[in-house]
Amino acid sequence: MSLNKHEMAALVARDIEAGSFVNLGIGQPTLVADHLPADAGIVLHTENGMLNMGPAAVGEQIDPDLINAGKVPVTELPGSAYFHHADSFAMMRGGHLDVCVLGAFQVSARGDLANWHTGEPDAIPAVGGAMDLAVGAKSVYVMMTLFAKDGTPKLVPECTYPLTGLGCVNRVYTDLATFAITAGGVVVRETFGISFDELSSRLAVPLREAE
Amino acid sequence: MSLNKHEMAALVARDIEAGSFVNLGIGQPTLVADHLPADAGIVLHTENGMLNMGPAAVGEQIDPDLINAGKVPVTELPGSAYFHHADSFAMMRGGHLDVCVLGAFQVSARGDLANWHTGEPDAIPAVGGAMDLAVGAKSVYVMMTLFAKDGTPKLVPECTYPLTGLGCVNRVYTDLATFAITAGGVVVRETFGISFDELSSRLAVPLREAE
Amino acid sequence: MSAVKICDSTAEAVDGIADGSTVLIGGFGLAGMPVQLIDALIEQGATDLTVVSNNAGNGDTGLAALLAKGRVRKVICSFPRQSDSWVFDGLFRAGKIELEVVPQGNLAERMRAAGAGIGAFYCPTAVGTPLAEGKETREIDGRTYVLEYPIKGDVALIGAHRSDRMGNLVYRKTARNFGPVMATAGRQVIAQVSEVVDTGVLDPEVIVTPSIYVDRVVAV
Amino acid sequence: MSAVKICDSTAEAVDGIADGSTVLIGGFGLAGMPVQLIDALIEQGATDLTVVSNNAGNGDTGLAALLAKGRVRKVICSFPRQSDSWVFDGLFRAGKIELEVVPQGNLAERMRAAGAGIGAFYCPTAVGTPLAEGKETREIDGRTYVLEYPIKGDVALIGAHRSDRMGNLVYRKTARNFGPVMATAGRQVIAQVSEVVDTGVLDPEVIVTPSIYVDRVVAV
Repeated sequence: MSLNKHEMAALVARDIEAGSFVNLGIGQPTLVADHLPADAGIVLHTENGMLNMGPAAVGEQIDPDLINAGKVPVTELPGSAYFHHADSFAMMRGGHLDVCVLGAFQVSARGDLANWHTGEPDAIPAVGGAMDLAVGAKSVYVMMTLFAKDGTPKLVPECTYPLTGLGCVNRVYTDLATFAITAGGVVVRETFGISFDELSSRLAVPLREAE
Repeated sequence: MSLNKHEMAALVARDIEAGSFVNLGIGQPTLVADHLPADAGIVLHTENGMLNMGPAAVGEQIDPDLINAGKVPVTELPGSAYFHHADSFAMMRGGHLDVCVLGAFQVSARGDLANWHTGEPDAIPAVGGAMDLAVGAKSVYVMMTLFAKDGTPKLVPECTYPLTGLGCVNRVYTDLATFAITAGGVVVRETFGISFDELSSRLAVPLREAE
Repeated sequence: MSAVKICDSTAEAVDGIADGSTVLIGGFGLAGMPVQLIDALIEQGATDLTVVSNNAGNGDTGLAALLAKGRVRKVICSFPRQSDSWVFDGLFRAGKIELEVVPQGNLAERMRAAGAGIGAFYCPTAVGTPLAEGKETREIDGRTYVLEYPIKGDVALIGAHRSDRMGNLVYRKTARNFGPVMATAGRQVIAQVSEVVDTGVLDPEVIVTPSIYVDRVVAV
Repeated sequence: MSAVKICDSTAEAVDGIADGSTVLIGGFGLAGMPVQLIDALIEQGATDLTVVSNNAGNGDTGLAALLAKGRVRKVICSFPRQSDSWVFDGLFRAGKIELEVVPQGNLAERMRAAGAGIGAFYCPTAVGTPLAEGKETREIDGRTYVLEYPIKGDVALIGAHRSDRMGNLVYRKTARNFGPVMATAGRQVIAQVSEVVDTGVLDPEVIVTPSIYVDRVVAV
């Protein structure tokens, strides 16, 4: 059985070590927070200037001055800290975050990431913090469906969409399989409702089985 | 009559506009603080990380965590603020200070400053914040005796000591005269116990009289 | 000369902003957005502006209203396209506004450089992407960097929480965002705050934007 | 993995510092100087160190004692020569220690660059002086700048005021100085504090060094 987005989020969460500092990108990656064990001391960063962000705010908790990068009202946890944008992105660019989790349009076999622009000629470009996140974290995990709605693979030999970052992706979590992007190529870590051979036949990227 | 260091400090203070943000270098420039009018809203910066520094601490005021750039215990005034070294020197380098007052070994006719190193071959070089101050403030005022103990002038056509900064000095306050370093040359603003002609004869720098 | 002016009105706070100015506008979403100062700028009438802000306006108010009046020649931002950025979208598609898209961290760091007297810096962000096209690159210690230049403002409009009478500022939670950086990068810095308190009330340890950076303050 | 370790002793705090390390040492004068950590480092025995600090030791204790033991190969600092820097002076004149003198602001900014992932930056400080000799320069907008590179530490030893159990740090007055910058530039950051408080006690608005930068804390 292929995974739904919550199951994918749970897989990502499973691979985040206790005590990690983590940035969860806008959209599906925010679901990862629901699966992080409360006692693991994992600290969430939001690039608009906060560490140890808590869950989404509800009801009277909502404070317009306390939002995440997706502009959703959130809460603070004990031990949180605020800082300005230059400090926040210095923290990212300086390699201090252990993991960031991002969505993607495409990931290449070398770990190139395309997640900010579909390349359509009339699209208005908008990048936000995507490139900063891609280049900064020690590990970049991508969470996406393996195939686009039109059936084309999103794990590709070369990205055709405009790039967000070069060779930055370490792991890819999809509905059908999880992958590690390694110096030796793309390794299939596990599959869901699909065989390794079928997966190989549907992707143009050479795959290796995990040992 | 030539001026003593307190009188020189008073002259510098007279030329600092109300509301200015000012850094007073280590040594004689610190005397300027004694002559700043209390109601002028002049804010002192110390490059080790503080704005609105107060007078030297005495007795029970002394706190080892509250010192100035000369490592002398000081006090805080209402409205003071603390920041770290990178922020403090960014403030200087970014041109936010209105005035800094520095001592000097030599100042050239073009406003080059030499105040960190006598150039003796066995001297151990030590620069501290001198070069940062020279390059950062909107106006750099130098306070020094006009002649060294051996009688040689310290306002010179070209500095022979190692430079601190290029073309950075705007005004020079000495025991015998005050000078403005302008694009059109060195202007004598006022003299003390010496005539313009005698001053001209004792300096190798072409001088102009103030209009 | 540098002392802060505590203004009685937002009109007084934005008085004198010149046509053709580069205006840094703080805020991320509505947090820290100097909405009343933008409204006053619309009233004030300055035009041919370059606006530097994270987004390019939402709905029909604030920055979007400034754009709608045709006052903005160019927007420098990280994320213009949002679900409610129809004003910007329309102007852009009609060719009536210039756009420079800058990664969010580069936007902050380039303003930080302007405020810190840094001439330019080598940044790893955007290497190999369309946003680095035409920019100088350099390999340092085996990694490729793009040369990025400062973004200075003629004016910065920021939203803070409290100011004292000297202009020392503190912010609230994630509303801090771009305010402290823009305060260093603007030649003239104008802050709207919830409250002006007496000097000495704010703890010197917690001041985020020291008074040296602030020119005008208005309580809204 | 990144969670802070609250240590029971300074010996535990400095355990494992390797020979040949570059050690960033905070403080300006005695303010913010991690004296007990330096003492522990002397006991610990690491040698062939490069020390980055504002000064090069005073009197016969702390950094001066580390130098006197012959553990330091090179000092990178802004102001080695002081009235009581006889230990350094003697080693330097005897050719037993290397010295790189860096303007104080460049020292801070180069560490800030290391912590912020900046590859190099163009800095106006020291242009035309002996400290810029041999360095690359560039004219930008009519002003000359020197290209400066980051200073990274293998270890940073800093003194702060209080830590919570996550490693969030606050400082006291001008003892803040180099601590927050070094905390970003050190691969392993070790802080001595006056007090460790429960997480949640420190106001999130006033934390100067967030926990992400801190690896070990010891109360002294």
